[in-house]
Amino acid sequence: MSVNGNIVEDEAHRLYRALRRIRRVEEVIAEIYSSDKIKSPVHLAIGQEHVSVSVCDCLEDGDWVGGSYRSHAMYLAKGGSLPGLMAEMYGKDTGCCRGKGGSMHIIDVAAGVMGSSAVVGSQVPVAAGYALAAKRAGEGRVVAVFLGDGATEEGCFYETLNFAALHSLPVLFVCENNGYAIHEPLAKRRARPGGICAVAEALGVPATRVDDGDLFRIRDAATSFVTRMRQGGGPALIEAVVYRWREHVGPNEDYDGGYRPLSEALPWMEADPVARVGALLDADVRRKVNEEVEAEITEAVRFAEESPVPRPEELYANVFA
Amino acid sequence: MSVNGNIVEDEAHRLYRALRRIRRVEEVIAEIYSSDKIKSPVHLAIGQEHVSVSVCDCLEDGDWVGGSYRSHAMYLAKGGSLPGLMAEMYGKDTGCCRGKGGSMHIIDVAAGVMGSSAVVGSQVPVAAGYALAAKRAGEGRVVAVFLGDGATEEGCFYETLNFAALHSLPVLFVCENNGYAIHEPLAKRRARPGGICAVAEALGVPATRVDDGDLFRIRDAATSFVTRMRQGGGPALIEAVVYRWREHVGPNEDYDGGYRPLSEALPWMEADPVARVGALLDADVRRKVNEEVEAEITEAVRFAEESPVPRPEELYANVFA
Amino acid sequence: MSSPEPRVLRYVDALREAVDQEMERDPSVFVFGLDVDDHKSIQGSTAGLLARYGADRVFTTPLSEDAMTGVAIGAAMAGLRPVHVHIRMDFLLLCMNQLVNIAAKAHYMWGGQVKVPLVVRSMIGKSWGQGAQHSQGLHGMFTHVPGLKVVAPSNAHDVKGCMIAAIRDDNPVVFMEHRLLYNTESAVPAHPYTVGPGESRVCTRGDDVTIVGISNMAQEAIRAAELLREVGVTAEVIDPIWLMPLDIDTILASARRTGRLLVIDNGWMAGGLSAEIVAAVAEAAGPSAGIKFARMGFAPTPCPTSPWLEDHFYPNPGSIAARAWAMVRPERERWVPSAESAKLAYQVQFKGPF
Amino acid sequence: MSSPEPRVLRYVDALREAVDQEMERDPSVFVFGLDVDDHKSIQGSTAGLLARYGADRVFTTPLSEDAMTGVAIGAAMAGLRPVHVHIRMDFLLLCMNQLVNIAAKAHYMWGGQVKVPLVVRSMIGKSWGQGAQHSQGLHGMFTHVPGLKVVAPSNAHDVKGCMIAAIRDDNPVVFMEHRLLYNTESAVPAHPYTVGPGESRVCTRGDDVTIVGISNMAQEAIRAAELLREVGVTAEVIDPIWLMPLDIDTILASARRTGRLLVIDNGWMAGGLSAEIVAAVAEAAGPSAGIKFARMGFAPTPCPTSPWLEDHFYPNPGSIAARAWAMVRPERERWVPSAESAKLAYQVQFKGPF
Ligand SMILES: Cc1ncc(C[n+]2csc(CCOP(=O)(O)OP(=O)(O)O)c2C)c(N)n1
Ligand SMILES: Cc1ncc(C[n+]2csc(CCOP(=O)(O)OP(=O)(O)O)c2C)c(N)n1
Ligand SMILES: [Mg+2]
Ligand SMILES: [Mg+2]
Repeated sequence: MSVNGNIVEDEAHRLYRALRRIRRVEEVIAEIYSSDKIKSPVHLAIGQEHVSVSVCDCLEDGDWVGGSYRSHAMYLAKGGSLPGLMAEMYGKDTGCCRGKGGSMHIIDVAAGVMGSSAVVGSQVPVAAGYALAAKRAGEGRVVAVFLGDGATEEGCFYETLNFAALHSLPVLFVCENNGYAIHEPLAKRRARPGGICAVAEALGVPATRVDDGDLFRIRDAATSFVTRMRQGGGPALIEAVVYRWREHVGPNEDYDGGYRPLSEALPWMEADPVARVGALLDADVRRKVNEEVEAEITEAVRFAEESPVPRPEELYANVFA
Repeated sequence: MSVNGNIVEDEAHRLYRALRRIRRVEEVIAEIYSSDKIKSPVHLAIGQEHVSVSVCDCLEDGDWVGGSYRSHAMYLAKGGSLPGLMAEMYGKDTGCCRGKGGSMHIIDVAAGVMGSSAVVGSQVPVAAGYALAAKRAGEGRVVAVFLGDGATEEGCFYETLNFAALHSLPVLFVCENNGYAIHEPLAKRRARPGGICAVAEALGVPATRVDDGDLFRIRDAATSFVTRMRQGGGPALIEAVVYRWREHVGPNEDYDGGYRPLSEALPWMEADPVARVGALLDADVRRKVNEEVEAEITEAVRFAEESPVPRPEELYANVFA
Repeated sequence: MSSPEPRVLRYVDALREAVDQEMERDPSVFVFGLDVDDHKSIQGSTAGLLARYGADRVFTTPLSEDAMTGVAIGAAMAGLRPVHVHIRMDFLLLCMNQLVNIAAKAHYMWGGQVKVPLVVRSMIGKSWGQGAQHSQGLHGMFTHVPGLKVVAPSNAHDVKGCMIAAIRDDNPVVFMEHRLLYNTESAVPAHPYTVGPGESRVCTRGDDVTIVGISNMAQEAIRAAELLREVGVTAEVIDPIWLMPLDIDTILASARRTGRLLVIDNGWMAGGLSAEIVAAVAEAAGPSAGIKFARMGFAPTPCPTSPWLEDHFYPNPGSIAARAWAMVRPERERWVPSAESAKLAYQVQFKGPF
Repeated sequence: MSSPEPRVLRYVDALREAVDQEMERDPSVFVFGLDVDDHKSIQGSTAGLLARYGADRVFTTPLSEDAMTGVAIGAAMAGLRPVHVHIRMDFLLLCMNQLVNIAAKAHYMWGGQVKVPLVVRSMIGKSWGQGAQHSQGLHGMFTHVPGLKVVAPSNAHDVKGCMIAAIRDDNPVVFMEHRLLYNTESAVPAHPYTVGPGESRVCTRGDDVTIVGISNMAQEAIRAAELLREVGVTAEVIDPIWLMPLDIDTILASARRTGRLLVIDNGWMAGGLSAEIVAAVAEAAGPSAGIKFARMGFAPTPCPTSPWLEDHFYPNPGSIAARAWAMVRPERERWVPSAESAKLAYQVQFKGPF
């Protein structure tokens, strides 16, 4: 095992595969999109994948994750079924929600993905509920919930942090701060744009801000918080500053929209974590990963395309358990 | 004008009258209560009157105040009509809400009392809305909103503070921290019981805590915040630590309830602001104020008792404007 | 075997017993909400639970209804069975997003992978100046939303059986109590039993008019039926108990038979449950059934605090009886029972402040 | 004087024009809400307002629907006239407390001392996988609450007149738009005019059945009436426009005349507005009118995302026509228009993602 910096190579291998896989899945979704086969509002995480990958890298099978409408990365990083995701995008019966959720509501209970929700912030307290159950069970499980900077403005965010701290719940709040809610910059929405961690601390939740998009710094923060949490240490928050490369919803770029310049994006693209972690691998190894990822995605798309559509009577199934 | 400490005597006179008046109004309400003439859930502010009095002492006629179900003190301190309040308690047609609001919903628009609301925290954003209008009008008006410690746990509290700071709104948040929400102590509800000011600051709202019940310290803090605010300085928060002497709702004491000992209350009672400010006055002056206050209250009670009840068709009036 | 006197319990004690028995049976059941663990224990309805089951399973919360509902939902999805308590139904307006956008939809939108076995207890307030924000019966908002169950037991027997059924149900159940019912008594078996979703009760038999009474209006309707009997009109009073799912068939059959349906809601009428019941019966019965319909409920106003106004805000046994009389004997003179005879025992008892 | 061709505008432009004209007329009007000032300007409905009126009167907000509603209410009570915009009606569930506990009750519970001239704009989403949380028509919850007005204009003409009326109204008005109507066109006078509270519209005259279509279901009902005409059935289509106050008299008179009332809601049926309309007519008309009733609306499920399921979730011109046919010709064979003929032009146009 060779060492690059502090990072052992099989770790880099694992992380690169995860990053590359998510990146390519979303790029393929974007390509398919123009065909109108995917009739679902897609919120791509391209450029932000490393947050899910780094946090999920220190989670175990029994742990839980939840998030927003922008959750493909989280879902895949935690081990959610790729064919299930792809078929869900296609509205097929084999989708992870059997065609009832679409891109914004994805779940894989077997993999510990507790579901994603399209109302901003709404999964944050739900995650604390899972953490309450985890704490009661006493088996050291933890929960990570992913949220945007915009979600930190919803009342339930604050309410949840206070409750989680009060009960020392094992929940990691992962704020992916990409500086925008749709097209509105943070400075138009928060009096102290840099104050998210300060709010968390004031509510009793230790918080760390990682402002340079460094996957390993995010992972280090997550690891130490999660370790503490498994021993009853209570909640924590990571604010990861990131950048959304594509438009808020949909497959395209939108630097012509006027609300943000391409120049703002370029430094983030140059520091692309997928490429950076890929560079830690030998070219051959990287190529092999890339090929395996493509094959897996091709297979998932084929699965989605060939899967049956839901029967009409499915409309009425699962209203009640 | 003689000076006692820093306090000029006619100030003490004014403050004592306000304090004594509120104290006695509530004591009289408590006495009447056993007669069942007041069929309204009363949340008495006895022991906490000085917060309203000190804050309202630095407000002007054109300024606004709003608050919770526990608002008799705020209403009277800002100049709300005493006969209107008393008749409202009696459910009479001459009440400040014409018998439609009761003790928990009191208003006097002419006096700048924008109304009190029985859903905890619900008046906090409404006050910010008044402040938005005040800012737009540009006449230097300010708004003060009174809330309990419990109200700081509602999502809309945080949301409002952020918005008020973002727009530099002239609104003073006055948190009367009496340590309890109904019978639940702060430590069972807030992970950092001492963190209310820190939360405000993290949201961009300067905050001051006054922990000893000193009326003059509260007034000083309010004065400097309000002065700044009139010049466009934006919102601020005062956390005034106080103690509720009576039960949460109703006319009695409840030290036998088991949730708090009388010993906890005694230091507060000994430091009673009404008595303390009263002691700044000559005994004769004080006696005269007391007599005037009693006469005014007697008259208000008479007014309420003799006022007509609302006619049945009033039920249907004022649903729409 | 001898058949002993049936045991009589108050509504509040039957409610408490149901939760107690379920907590005993199933360690995944827990109770939380503002003040559930204080000395007043939600008017006594959670009394003793803290001592028996400890602070892990009986605890208060911050004043954060929205997030606390999310917490309850998450805990339920993760396998626990929360009973989340609110002292007034009005406060549910703070958690509509979690209840409607998450709890009601979780099982469906996540393709059946999760379920939400959650009970949301809340109480309707009435009289002694409860006023506009402490008196609302908002069940009509919840029965409107697919994925929620709603129940409004009107007596001690049903409140126990409904609570046990609600806790055992794998879906979110909005459990609507009424403050004025807390002291009412009925025979309540000591063993656990259920009054399950869709169950309703025919409270009195009658041929002239069908009266449906929702929540405590079932009690008022029963009293109205007594008054009507004195003037020769027999009313069939139906307590739907469960509002969602609703046993419309029993109501339909009765209305077909009597030809008159009077629905008394414990909430506003416009687009509420009373509208649903009338519409469903009108649609199903068709014009050939010749059914005459009427509804009563809260006045179409916010609830005022002055007793002189509040008196006119609610239906009461007198106004219900008068309305039923007018439906049955339209040709006869208007009849209104005396105010004294129209009072309900439990209404007389109640004294404030809360 | 010459009579020029009437000016045709899209729904979205008529809506924008209404707000623009009112902002011009009255400096106390302002528009705020998430994204009202960005380059997409709420699908174009707030386009240009920022440039014309500045950031004091056109501004975005934090993601804080609850508090922002409170801010709107306070500003309204203090004398301004806010138009608060939400891109989906589903998000109103976050501000139910402010809307129902404060806005609806302020004028009443504070004895008439304040009023709340507030407009709450929100859009219903449909198709392209909007799903359970981006598609709800929640007007039934608002019409239930005394003190709120509710309006759901279904065409470009009405959206302008209703918006002007709503802004000028001294009460809180929940203004319900529909995403799929945004590109539909109709004749819209250039001058300011109002379509005021309680106004409704008889869209087509007919003798066989009265069809009430709410929100965009008015459009679908008109198309259904065209299909029905081809098979010899004439339908009277009524668009209530204002849901609260509701012009029940027009519906009642029509239903009395046709003897059949079919209500098509753009929301769930259980205890919703369709229930209210049927119940109100059944109650007022009495059995002697012999009216046959039916309702259609969202399927009693959360809204699924898959197009193959979503297709069955909504009423459409074909299913409406088929249902009306069955009411009018119960003795004849079931008739269903072809899927192709039942499409609405505006439905074909729409392409996602939002
Ligand atoms: C409660 C709520 N309000 C508004 C919206 C509309 N909306 C969808 S995404 C979004 C932006 C959220 O921003 P952020 O939390 O930063 O997440 P990001 O999209 O940047 O990942 C908004 C406002 C919503 N879905 N839910
Ligand atoms: C939203 C809401 N939740 C719960 C209640 C019930 N309740 C009434 S007063 C109160 C305590 C509020 O405490 P605090 O804000 O500290 O004010 P205090 O009564 O101590 O003055 C509670 C929980 C309510 N009225 N509104
Ligand atoms: Mg963001
Ligand atoms: Mg308190």
